[in-house]
Amino acid sequence: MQKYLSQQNFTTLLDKLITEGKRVVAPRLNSGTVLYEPLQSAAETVTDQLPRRSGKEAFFPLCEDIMSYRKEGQQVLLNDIDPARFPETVLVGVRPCDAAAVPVLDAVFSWDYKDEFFLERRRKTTIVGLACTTADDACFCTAVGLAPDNPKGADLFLTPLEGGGYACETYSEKGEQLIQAHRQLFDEPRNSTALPLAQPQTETVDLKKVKAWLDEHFEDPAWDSIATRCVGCGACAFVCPVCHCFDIVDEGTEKSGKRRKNWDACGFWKFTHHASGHNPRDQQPKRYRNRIMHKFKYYDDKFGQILCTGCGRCIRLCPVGIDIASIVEEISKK
Amino acid sequence: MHVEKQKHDFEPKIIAFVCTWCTYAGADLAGTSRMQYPANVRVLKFPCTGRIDPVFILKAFQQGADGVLVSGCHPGDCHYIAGNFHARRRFAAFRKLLEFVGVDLNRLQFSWVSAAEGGKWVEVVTELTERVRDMGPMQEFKELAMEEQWSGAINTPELQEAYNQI
Amino acid sequence: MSRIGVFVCHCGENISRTVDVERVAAEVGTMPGVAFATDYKYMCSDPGQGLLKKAIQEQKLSHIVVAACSPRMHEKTFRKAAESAGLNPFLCEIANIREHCSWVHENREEATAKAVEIVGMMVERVKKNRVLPTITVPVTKRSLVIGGGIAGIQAALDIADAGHDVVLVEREPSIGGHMAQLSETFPTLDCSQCIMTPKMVDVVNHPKIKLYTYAEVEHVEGYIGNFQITIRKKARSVDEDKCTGCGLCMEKCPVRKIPNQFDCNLGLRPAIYVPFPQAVPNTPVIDREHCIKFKTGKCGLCQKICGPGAVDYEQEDTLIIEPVGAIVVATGFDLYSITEKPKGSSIKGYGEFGHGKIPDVIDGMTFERLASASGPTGGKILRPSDGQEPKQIVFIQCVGSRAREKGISYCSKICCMYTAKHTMLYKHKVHDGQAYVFFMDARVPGKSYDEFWRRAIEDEEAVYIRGMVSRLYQKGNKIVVMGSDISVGVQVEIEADMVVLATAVQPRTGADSLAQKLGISYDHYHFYSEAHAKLRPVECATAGIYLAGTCQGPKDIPDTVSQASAAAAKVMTLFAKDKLEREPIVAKVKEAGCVACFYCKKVCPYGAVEEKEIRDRQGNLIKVVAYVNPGVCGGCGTCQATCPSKSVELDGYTDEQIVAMIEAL
Amino acid sequence: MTHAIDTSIYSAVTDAIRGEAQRILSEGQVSAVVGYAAARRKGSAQPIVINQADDAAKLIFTPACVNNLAVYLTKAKKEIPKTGKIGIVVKGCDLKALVGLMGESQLKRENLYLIGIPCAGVLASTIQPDKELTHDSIASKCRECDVHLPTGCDFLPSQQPGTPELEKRYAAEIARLETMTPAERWKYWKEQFSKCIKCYACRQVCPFCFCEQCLCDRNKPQMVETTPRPAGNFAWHVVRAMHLAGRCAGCAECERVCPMDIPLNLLNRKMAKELKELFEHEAGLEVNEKGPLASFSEKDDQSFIK
Repeated sequence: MQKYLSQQNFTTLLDKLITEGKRVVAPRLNSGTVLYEPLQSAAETVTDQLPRRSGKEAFFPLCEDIMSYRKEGQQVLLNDIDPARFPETVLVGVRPCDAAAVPVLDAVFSWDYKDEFFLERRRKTTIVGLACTTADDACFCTAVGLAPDNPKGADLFLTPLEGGGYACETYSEKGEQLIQAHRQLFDEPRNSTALPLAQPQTETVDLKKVKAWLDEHFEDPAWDSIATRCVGCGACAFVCPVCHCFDIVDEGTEKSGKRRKNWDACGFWKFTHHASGHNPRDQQPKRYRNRIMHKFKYYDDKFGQILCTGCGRCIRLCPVGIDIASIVEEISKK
Repeated sequence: MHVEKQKHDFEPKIIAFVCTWCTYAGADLAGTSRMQYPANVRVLKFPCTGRIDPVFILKAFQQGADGVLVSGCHPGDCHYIAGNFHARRRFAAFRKLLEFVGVDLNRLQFSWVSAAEGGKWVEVVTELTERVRDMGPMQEFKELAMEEQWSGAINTPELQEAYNQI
Repeated sequence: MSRIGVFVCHCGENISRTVDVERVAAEVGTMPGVAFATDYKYMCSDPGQGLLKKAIQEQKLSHIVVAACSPRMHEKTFRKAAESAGLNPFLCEIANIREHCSWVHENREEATAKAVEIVGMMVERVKKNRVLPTITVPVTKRSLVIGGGIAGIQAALDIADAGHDVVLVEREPSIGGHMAQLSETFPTLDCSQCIMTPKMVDVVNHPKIKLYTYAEVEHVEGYIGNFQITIRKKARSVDEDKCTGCGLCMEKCPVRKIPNQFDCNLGLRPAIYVPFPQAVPNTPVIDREHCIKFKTGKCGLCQKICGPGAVDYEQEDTLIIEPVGAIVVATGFDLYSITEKPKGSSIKGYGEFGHGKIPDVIDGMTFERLASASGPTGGKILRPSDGQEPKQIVFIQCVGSRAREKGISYCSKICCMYTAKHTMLYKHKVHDGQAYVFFMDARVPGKSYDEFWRRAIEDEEAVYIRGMVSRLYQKGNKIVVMGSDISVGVQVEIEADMVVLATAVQPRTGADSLAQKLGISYDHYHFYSEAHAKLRPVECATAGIYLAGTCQGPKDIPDTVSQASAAAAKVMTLFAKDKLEREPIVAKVKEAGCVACFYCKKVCPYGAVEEKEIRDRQGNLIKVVAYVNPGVCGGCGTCQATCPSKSVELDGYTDEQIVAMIEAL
Repeated sequence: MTHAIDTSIYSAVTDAIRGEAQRILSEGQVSAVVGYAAARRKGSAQPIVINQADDAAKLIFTPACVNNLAVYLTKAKKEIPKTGKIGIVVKGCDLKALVGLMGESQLKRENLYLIGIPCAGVLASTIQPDKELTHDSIASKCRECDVHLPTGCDFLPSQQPGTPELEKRYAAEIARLETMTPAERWKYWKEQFSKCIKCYACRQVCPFCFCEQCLCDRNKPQMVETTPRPAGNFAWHVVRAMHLAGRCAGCAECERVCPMDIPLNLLNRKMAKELKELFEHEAGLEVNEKGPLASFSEKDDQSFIK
């Protein structure tokens, strides 16, 4: 289904959704930083910048309770969280690199174990994508097979038009339902031309070649030279739209507490640190190797997809300037 | 001393971190002298104020303390020679940090109470309790403890209610 | 899962009057981990303790909490009871519901609620308690005494008489210290050398005392019961084993005009010398600075004439290592010198008193040498300038002492008495002479002291003028002393033949560097600090090190001897057991997390933290970590609060225990 | 209109450090040199460890050379070769950190070969590295810099950096916060800390966070909630600021790397200011064996103690 949505109606739509009791999550400014966050009003929406964090947290929260306990006398009372009650959410203004990440994540969260926390949020969330009109030299979606107007993962995709407003196209039933429910706000498609799309400057990378090299080079001196500079923080993983490692911790006192699931990062020294004290990935290059392997080999081996959408966040935000685009490009040329 | 017991709407929780040689003994003396003071204070005994980690103060507030007292030997009286001197510096710095992040320092009291100062112990505890009682509950940390990142928050009212029930 | 037993005491009615003890026991009984809770009239009584022991055994309790009076009262009692029932004493905690609860609150409801919380807190704490074995440290029953003055001599003799080996180290060529320099002693006016020299001889003859003179402590390692002392024995150039002390070398030495420090530079000595005739050991030392052989390579006379061939120009400093279990520090004092000030001293001089410029202005010790029968004048009081007997003599007290503006605010304690003594000695020797004393206060408490001082005024006719001297100058062969008598408010001017300054007692130069070697603390004057001013006046805060004499603060001879014997008694107490037992509340390093920043070492008041190397089986260094010596640790826990990674932990007060208590509230 | 800052000396500085690195590596004086190299993105730079004299040509110095390389010499980053003497490129601010680490027994001066940088300033952020250094884009720390020329280095290029007078933003911001009520400050920090995702970039780039196991990673007991919730975030940042009090040398790396733009250095600057006022301590270029919180004076202020 193709429609036109004026800038005015875009705002109205969001406000209506909010009044309906839906949780509307869109890029907004929080103390100087643009983040995907629930809106109080459509006016908060910021559409001209890529949010600092990806959209994955709408499905895979930074931290969530999965259980709580309380001791009473000699008894321990447990209470599970019921995912059936997660809020209906509309995720708006999602960039192609963030939207494309969601189906990639579907694979791992619905594989041998069905993660109801992820899947229920996924079911309850409608994704409204937005094409990019600007890019910087950290952007490399085109290098990994995506594009500034690729609607992958979006239920509804918006493309900004010359003279304002958006061309809308639905890609799922959820998207159509959204339009149906608010059809008075959507007009028939117009002939206006789309705003010029962003043009990431990176060359296309031959991902097959990358994987071929990775298949053969678990041990290679290159890992040291690539990752010696890594200081072991989790910035890259935490801003990444597809990194999905998590940790489960119990927090509380003797009397009561909660079991929580929160993001983990392969950069941390505690990542895969065994209770025995042994860590098979005991050095930063080994952990960084895992990062690359996971993204471009293991996930591909298992699910036929790669764990990178070329958003460039890790490149911009790495404290020590590690550039995954150039690493992958280099590997592809080996 | 038989003062008519007043009923208060709010009774603050006061946690006191004290050294065993001076303040704990001073509090003992208040007891043996049958002095009276508000029952709000819970005393945690340490060998020395030098052992008191600033994190404990933070932890106490996070666990719901409305006021915190840190008390030890007067300068020069430290059983361990210099523990209280180290503590004095540490807390001079830490209170500035807490103040800067928005903790009202009226909730955090430091004092020297010697083993002979039962009266001073009573005075310090009473004063702090009354002051904090007037200030009302320390909401900041309690509210913070309840907050979640938006993505993990369970913000439908019925779910929150179900969750709170246990 | 813990099986905690809680015992709530009524303390007669002391607790139960305001706290509903049955309710406390009942509520605590439902707390997680509590297997048994009861209350009893008097927990500390025999039947009460019996109840506790029985419960531990029958209920197989893993930890216990006694809710009763202050732990300062009965913690030991209950821990002992627990131990006798087979529980490690440190698995027993006391919840103070008397001093901190029933006695200070009247409202029964409130007090009961508080008591439940206090007990609940201790229940959570005790869950995290660990078995702590008593720490034992072996004791080497040998003692080091540093300093061979009267303090060191007394301490050494006492310890040796008790049957323990003593190593006595003296910096000078002879023991004796300042007391050997004195003429007579107050308040009895007996001859100092007459009472001192026999003790010196006792030292050298004592089979249990190993004496090192002309030697210094170079390095100290170890801790209470187990010190390793490195002693530098300076080259004497005379073999002590061969020398018979005949003195021929001293007679023949061509260099004769070296001022003798022992006589305050009044007398002269040769380059090979003993400081004074009664020196112990009676073995000369070559003053290499003045000896012709050392200066030019020629002479060698002493070696040629020495019968036993004891003179050895090739001798070098030797380092000796002595293991000891205790250390007595008795390094004594220096007299405040207004002419030569130690480098870097913040103390200002008394240029206005002309010391060093006017030859007949001398200090008290010089006067002692003048008055001494074995001194440079044979006991005659004579002016250094012209050898005349002074007929008018002025004594000025508090020179250096009690003068904040000059840098010392303490009282040197002994000057009032020795100045009184000086006026008497003077009067005994110069019958027609007149002594004047300028003083601020007469501080003469002590057995027979006030009487002694009065005697100086009343019988020996010393004139005491209350006030300080404002100016002093040479006029012809007289010294004009100007001052004010504040008791009558008039200016006084005396034309004196000699002026004696009662200069302040100061710690030895270099006292700070010795303290650093020993790891003991000192005040800003560099007097060594005792562990407690009232209750531990002879112990240093550093375990196994004791103080005797003026190194700790100004003292007269009786006080010095008392403290020396007290220090010796402390050493003997330590040596009375083969092993030292101590409460296991000590810090331990978790080596895996330690990053060797040594913040713990920087803040440790006891110097208990050492650097430890961890090596693999091949001996390669893996890392350096901190190590807390349990024998030395005082248990304050400052290290743990300071450690950024919490890699050092104080047993008995671990973070887990404390956080458990906070979380229980 | 923003004023450009003169960085014309940087190319000469680059040549000088290349020459020196080449020399000390080829003469075997050092086993490695830690410096900066250009990266793919226009204007970007990243840390590099070189072991070969030939690689010296890779070294650069530009306004994008923001990192404090001292972090590579602390224990937490064990991958950097620890054998032999190491050369390191240091700006004045970085040198202060090295000096602090020497005082904390983490480094020995004799194991380092210091290549100093005459520095006019670096960029506040390298999210977009292709930027000119201007009065606006310069890092806040550089606005207050007092060590444009690091002293005591083994090698220092002779160029003199221009050092325009710039207003001190930290001081102004601290003053602004200080005039607020506690409740307003609480709100400010609560908002800032709520953004925190506990990526620990602030900790990992900090030369002073060299603990092998951070207190905040421990769970027996759990002193600080490890999850990235508002309460745990607040505790983490307070503990971090306290642990750095009296040690932080002001490189502001924590603030620069924060992906959530939390003004972390404000806390550090505030503590530095307080410790200066209280104990007359300031991180400088003198090795200090005992920091202000590892020592005391009997005369310390105790007006806050009853």
